[in-house]
Amino acid sequence: MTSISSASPAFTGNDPQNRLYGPLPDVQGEAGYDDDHPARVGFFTDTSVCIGCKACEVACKEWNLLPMDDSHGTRDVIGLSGMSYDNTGQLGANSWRHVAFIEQVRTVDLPMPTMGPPSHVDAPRGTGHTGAPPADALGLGADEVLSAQTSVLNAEALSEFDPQTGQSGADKQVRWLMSSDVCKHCTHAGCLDVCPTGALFRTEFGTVVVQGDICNGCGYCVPSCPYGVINQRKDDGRVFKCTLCYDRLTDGLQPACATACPTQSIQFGNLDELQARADARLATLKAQGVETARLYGRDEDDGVGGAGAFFLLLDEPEVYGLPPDPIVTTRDLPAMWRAAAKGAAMIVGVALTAVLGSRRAR
Amino acid sequence: MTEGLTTPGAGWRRADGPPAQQRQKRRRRGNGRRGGEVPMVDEAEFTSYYGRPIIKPPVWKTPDVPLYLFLGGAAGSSAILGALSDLSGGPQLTRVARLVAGGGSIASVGFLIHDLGRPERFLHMLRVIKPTSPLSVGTYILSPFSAAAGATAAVELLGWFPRLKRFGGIVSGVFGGPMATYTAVLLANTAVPSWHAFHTKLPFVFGGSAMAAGGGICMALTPLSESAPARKMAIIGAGIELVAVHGVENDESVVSEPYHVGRAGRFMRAAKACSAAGLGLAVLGGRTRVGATVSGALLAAGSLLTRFGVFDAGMASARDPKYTVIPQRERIKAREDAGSITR
Amino acid sequence: MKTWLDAWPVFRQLTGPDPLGRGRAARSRATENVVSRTATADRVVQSVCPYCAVGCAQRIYVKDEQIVQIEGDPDSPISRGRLCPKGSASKQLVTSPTRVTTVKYRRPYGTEWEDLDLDTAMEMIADRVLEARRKGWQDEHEGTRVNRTMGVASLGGATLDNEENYLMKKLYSALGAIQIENQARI
Amino acid sequence: MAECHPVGFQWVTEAKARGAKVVHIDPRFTRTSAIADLHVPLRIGSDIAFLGGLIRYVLDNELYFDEYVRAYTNAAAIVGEEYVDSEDLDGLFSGFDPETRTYDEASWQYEPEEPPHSSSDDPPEAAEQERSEQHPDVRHADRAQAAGSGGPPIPSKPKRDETLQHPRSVFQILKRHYARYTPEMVSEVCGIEPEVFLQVAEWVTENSGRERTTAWVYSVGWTQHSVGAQYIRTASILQTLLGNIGRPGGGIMALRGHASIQGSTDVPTLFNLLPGYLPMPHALQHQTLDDYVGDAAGKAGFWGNKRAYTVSLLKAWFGDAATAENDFCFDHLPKITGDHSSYQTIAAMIRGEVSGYFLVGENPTVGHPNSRMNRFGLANLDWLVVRDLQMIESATFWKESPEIETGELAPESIATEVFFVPAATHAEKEGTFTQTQRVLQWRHKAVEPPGDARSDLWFYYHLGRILRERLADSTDPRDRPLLDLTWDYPLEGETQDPSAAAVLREINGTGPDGRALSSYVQMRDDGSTTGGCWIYCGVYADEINQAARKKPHREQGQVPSEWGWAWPLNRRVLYNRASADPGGRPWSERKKYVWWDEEAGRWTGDDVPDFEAEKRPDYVPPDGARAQDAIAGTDPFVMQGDGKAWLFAPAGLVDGPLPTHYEPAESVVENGLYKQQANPTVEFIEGPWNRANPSRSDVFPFQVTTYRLTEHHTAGGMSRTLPYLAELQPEFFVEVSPELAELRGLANGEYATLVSARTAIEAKVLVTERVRPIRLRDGTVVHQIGMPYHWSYSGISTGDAANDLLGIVLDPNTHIQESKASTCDIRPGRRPHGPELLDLVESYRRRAGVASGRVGLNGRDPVEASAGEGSTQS
Repeated sequence: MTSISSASPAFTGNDPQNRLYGPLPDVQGEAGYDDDHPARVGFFTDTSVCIGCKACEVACKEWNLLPMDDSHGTRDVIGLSGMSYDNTGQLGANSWRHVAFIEQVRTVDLPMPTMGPPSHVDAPRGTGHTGAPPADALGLGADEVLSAQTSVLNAEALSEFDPQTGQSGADKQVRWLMSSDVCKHCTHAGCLDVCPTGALFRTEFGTVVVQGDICNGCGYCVPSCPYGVINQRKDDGRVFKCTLCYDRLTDGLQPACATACPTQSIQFGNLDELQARADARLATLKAQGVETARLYGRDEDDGVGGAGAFFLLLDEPEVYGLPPDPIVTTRDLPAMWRAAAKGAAMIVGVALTAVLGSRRAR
Repeated sequence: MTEGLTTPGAGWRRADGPPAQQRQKRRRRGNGRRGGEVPMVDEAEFTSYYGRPIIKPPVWKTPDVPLYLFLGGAAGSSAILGALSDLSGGPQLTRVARLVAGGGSIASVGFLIHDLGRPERFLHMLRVIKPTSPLSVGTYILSPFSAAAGATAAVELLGWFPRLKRFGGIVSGVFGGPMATYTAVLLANTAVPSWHAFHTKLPFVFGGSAMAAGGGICMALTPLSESAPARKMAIIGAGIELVAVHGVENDESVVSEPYHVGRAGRFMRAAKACSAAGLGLAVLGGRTRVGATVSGALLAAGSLLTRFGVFDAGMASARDPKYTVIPQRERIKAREDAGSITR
Repeated sequence: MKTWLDAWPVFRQLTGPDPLGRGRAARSRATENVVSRTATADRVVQSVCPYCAVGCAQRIYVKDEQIVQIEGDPDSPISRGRLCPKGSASKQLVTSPTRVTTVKYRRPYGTEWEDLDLDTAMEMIADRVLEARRKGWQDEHEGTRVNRTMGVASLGGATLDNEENYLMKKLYSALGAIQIENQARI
Repeated sequence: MAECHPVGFQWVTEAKARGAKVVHIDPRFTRTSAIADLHVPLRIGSDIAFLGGLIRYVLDNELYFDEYVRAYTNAAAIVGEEYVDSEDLDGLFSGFDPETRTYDEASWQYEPEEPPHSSSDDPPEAAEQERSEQHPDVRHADRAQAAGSGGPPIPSKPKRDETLQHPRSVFQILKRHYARYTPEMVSEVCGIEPEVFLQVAEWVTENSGRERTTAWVYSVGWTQHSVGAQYIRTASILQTLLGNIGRPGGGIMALRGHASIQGSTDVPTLFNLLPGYLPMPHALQHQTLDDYVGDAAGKAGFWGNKRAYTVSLLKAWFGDAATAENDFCFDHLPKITGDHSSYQTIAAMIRGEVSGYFLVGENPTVGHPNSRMNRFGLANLDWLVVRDLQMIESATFWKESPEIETGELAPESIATEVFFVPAATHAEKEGTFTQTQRVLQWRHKAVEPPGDARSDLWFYYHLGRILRERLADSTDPRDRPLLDLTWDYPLEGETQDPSAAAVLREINGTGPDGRALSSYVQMRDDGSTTGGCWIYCGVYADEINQAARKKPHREQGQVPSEWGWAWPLNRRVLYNRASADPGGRPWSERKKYVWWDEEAGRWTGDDVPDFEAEKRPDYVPPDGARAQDAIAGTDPFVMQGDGKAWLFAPAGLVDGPLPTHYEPAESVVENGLYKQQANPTVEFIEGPWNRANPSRSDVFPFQVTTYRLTEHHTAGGMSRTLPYLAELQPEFFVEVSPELAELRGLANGEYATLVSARTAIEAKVLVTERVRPIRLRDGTVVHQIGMPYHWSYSGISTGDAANDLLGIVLDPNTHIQESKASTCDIRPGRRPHGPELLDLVESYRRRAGVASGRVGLNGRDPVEASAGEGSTQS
């Protein structure tokens, strides 16, 4: 029975069990659940197979009965955003899933992102073929040949063909990144820590949920989320965010978005299994030459102690609108309390000198 | 996706035109006192998702919250002043300080509740005590403080249970300090770049600002005979506020930029002007009736404008992804240079 | 007294395993009895999505004769429980408040809709079918027997069931109507 | 596929994870391309050039699957001397009649082995059918589709040269026909880099043959062209040469857009078909039952039993009234006399020839091209019945539509009486959909429909009941068919809903003992059996609703045959006999699917064999054998007259035995191969409301294509009215390349006006690199515009209807309109409303030399154009 007298780390700053920051394996245990609590669950979103169909957005809104994005559903409020196929814009009180669309262009003449096994670059077959030009004609070093895919669209053959060549000197390569963003259900959740009413709490599944009957709309959690997930609903006052379908979990069902996702870009499961699967998937992609693939939120040593919902991205996080190095604000809280204490002492000190000083003068 | 030959990030760039939000170099006009251009940090190129904010700007309403910060600060410092002057015998100053503290605290509670999304549930604040939440800790500062300060002020006015006044004054004095500086932790303990980055300096900004406000108001309202302590506190407070604000504004990181540009910049410049003027006037003419009132008012105004300025700067830094991405990129680079952990 | 105190999370923080009030201590009574509407449904009906031809199986949860949830049916070898955005919006399609549920009638040269009850509408439509059939009837066309009517035409069927298409073709053919078409041609 | 069939696309990502190569061929870079290994951005309307190039590559480099081609295709057949290829007639095949713009198939026939029609029961009848087949009215009546899965009748078996060297053998004709489709020509016509074409060719050939198969998947991207049927023919030739048909992981998959569009062609609400692809009787050909079945009598293949299927259908419809004496009431069936497809019907409406119209779950004023013409049609009806869930635009055309604004229509001048009868949704009625894989799936009823909403089963049953009551004591022979109809189904619930199961059972058919049949081979032509749709016979086998089977896939093998029921006879891959070599052994262990089991003496495998179970692989049909007996043990294509896959189609297609590249009817590019610019047999509909954009006109200089988005459903009636879908794609937009945006001064997110000879529409612009311009060798740059067509003026998400812009020009085989390739002009800013819109479009017509498009009241009689009549479009 740990008592408050243990002068919680928030003030003292000594935090041996990483209760404020750093890896915390048993996040439910720290939140007071008995040892037989279920395993921590979460999402692994593999954006390399996301087809941007937004089934997750609709399934989530349909299950949680969310209002239209501007919550008053008037027609003239919705409009084309001009941001490729993303007309949702961002996560918020009425959009707990948001699919981002990033159209990218590159003038370097390398082939499309291949996901299949590296096509073995063997010597071109038989003369009969007007087959693909031999690899060395493209100025690839011998050792690079094996890892590099045969350059399908080489610059010379294209220059006189494609009008874009006139402008850019080499054919244009298009890549269309899609990713379904969601609440990260952090190990150290900034929103949960700062909530003064206890509306935000850690569930027995290790997820972070807002209790709608408690939240008084103080709004403190909104700026405290390093990913900008949670938000206040305009005409309701309370804050809302993804609950990882807490009610469905109690019925043993997968969350609505993971159920609907056609290509299983969104995978739900025990967090440790998901992490293993993600590592394997990353290794496969790297082997296939997808250099820019990386995991985001999987690492326990990151700023939020690892996320309950982590991602496999194909470019820098900020390209998707994600912070590159998010750190939960609670990490610096002890330093803040100390500074505040010093400030308070300063005021008392100044007041003391002011009062004593003028008494002697009189 | 692409292998071998490409640079990290593989040279992909946003399809519609050049990298989004290539900030041009912005020349920052030096503020009043120091001429010449203050060099901006050189513009690091950064990408974002169509320029949209990465974190959510706070949903706190203006003017509610800045007023809450100002009144809380003024009430806190006045309460301390009142308690000490009561002990050291300055009846009129004590009375004024207590009234300011009482009025300030009640008003700040009012603004806090008005800013809530569901005001009728303000008692839910007392459901839990969460050391990790400055607002929860703040509630357990604000409640006793405003009760004590309010009671003392009421007693002061109605004249009942005179002995209680001292006890109430001391209680509110004890909570006065934390009352003034906990609000700094409230702002700093968020992901808002321009607040969080200065989490060690904001308490002193708010502390100084509280003293300037409390001292200034008490100085203005107390007869000259007893206003000396208030004047001293106001002067020292304003001095600390100016120094601390300067420390915040001139940090070499990009997150101090919001304190100079836009509405926040105007607030901060006005605040510094008022505080400096107030400070000068308090030092020179603080002993004259007119000088005391005018300098008191100026100092209070300076403090209020500082609160608005800090508030707006934070909001601006939340709305522009640049202030989130660039510092974090620099942090990663620093970590990589130090070779500690690689991405 | 003990239960009353226990209801106060601060007391639970001080005495329980959750001093920081982050999880177990902060739970409200409503959170304790959260339940999924799939568990409280009266029955689950297996259906198929009405949108495209992939044929994703759907589970429809019904409570008090109201549809409370439509989601993917994991048993299906075609869709394995998954749905697209349209399929996931099936519940909104079925329970849409803008759905027309009464017969609307527009008189010739009329400028507004008027209401009509279903049986009257059926009788009026039957009259018009017979009249149109007679107007467009052709025993012969350029000397060859056709026994058909060009007065009645029909469009639609790709979103309907096979049984409905069957009755339509059967009835139209018996009426002699041959200008029968559906989206298979667009 | 990821755009419009996302959940089906899971199997593509599954295959990709196992190392499959995914190639996406589409003028635009779509969500499918984002996942594909290679995106081939070919020019709009140049698919046959690309596929023809692949055929040449396969033939030239001898990469075809040799044994498969020799044994299972008509490569060895020898074509008659009269046949002249389009390569020699500069774009036309032999037998073209310029006046009627139709082909006479006579010159395409094989060189016969034995006298023609010898194998038919009644040679003179078959020959007579053959001759009447050539009559233009019959040509237009869409015979091709009538052959459906049966393949048209051919007079006799061809002479064959197994060495495939004979100059007039199909193999050599194919080689000569595609000789010019070199990688360079393909990249010139399709506007792609030669290396991209070669990469696709390499991957396709590497993944075909004994050990590996390639699958092709298409949707209306292929069908909605003036040469749509030939697009798919080219893919079938390629797949047949590579030996990918009838094998696991091979074939050509059509992705159909509506839940039961496959069902609505099997049990067709179509003018030219009776259930089971039996042709609708034609006035010139089929006055009696014998005429009707004459062409198929005794023919090889399962079509040989056409009489049994027809008689069973007539018994199902007319019950006891149908007796052998009265030709089983064959005369009750109305006869068609030509093309009565929906566009011809709309033109007839505008001429005031159609009195009543039923719209049943379709929104033509948004889904059909040339919506303006559709609205004029509806405005000239006596009455219109609309059955839908929401108040769709086709029901409110008289109150709000662009023409009301321009004054061409006005409520006061529209006489059409409109009944909007609410319909039940999929959850409020039970019944079957037929999915795109030919699988029938039963839906159980979840709740009762609200208010007066009823299922269409209810509506048509009760309409029929009321009509029969009205005419109960009529003696007029015209009413006999309606009164002889079997129309009593068990009624359920207080809303008296007819039992869908009973209707399905009637579709399945019953035997002499009244019990449900379990296979169409049990159907007899003596009237002892009934069968509403012979290809669905077996859906009610053993009196069990096979379509309602829901055995979870976890408890089934690779081929989930116990989930729903696939026609015919639950075969999941058609022609799967071809997955075994002529001797009945699987081509390879890896691609084993259906094979001959010597001990058991029958075919076996993962799927129901698409072959007679006990027919030995070495069975040789005795001469004079008929129907299925005439199919040899080595003939997997059991529905074809000769049991072989047709590389060369001597009959069945009205625009040529071999696909060849033509430009779309409205194209900005000259046909690189022939003088003949577009498909010579393309079908036009003349009228002021359907003016065509002249090809290669600088007034309409940009190529435009239409398509769908994942978030919306076809004409938007089921998606634009739903908040969650409306906010995902809230407004009508067009996709434009940065180069075109720069050329025309278009800004991302701003409005633009698109103009064609039909009308002008406005849309927001999405500037994207995913649509790319194409520079041809002679320097001309082809700009392409992408236009999703879901929007119109009602619902939460609104906009102009893209289909307003398109004209109606039809594929001669199937009368499907060319909405995938049209031309238009685009300019920044919003479009004018009211009469100025007419003036703008008229000015464009004048500049383009197109006749005036002004119309009289309700679009009826054309007003003399103020300017000269202008050259009528060539």
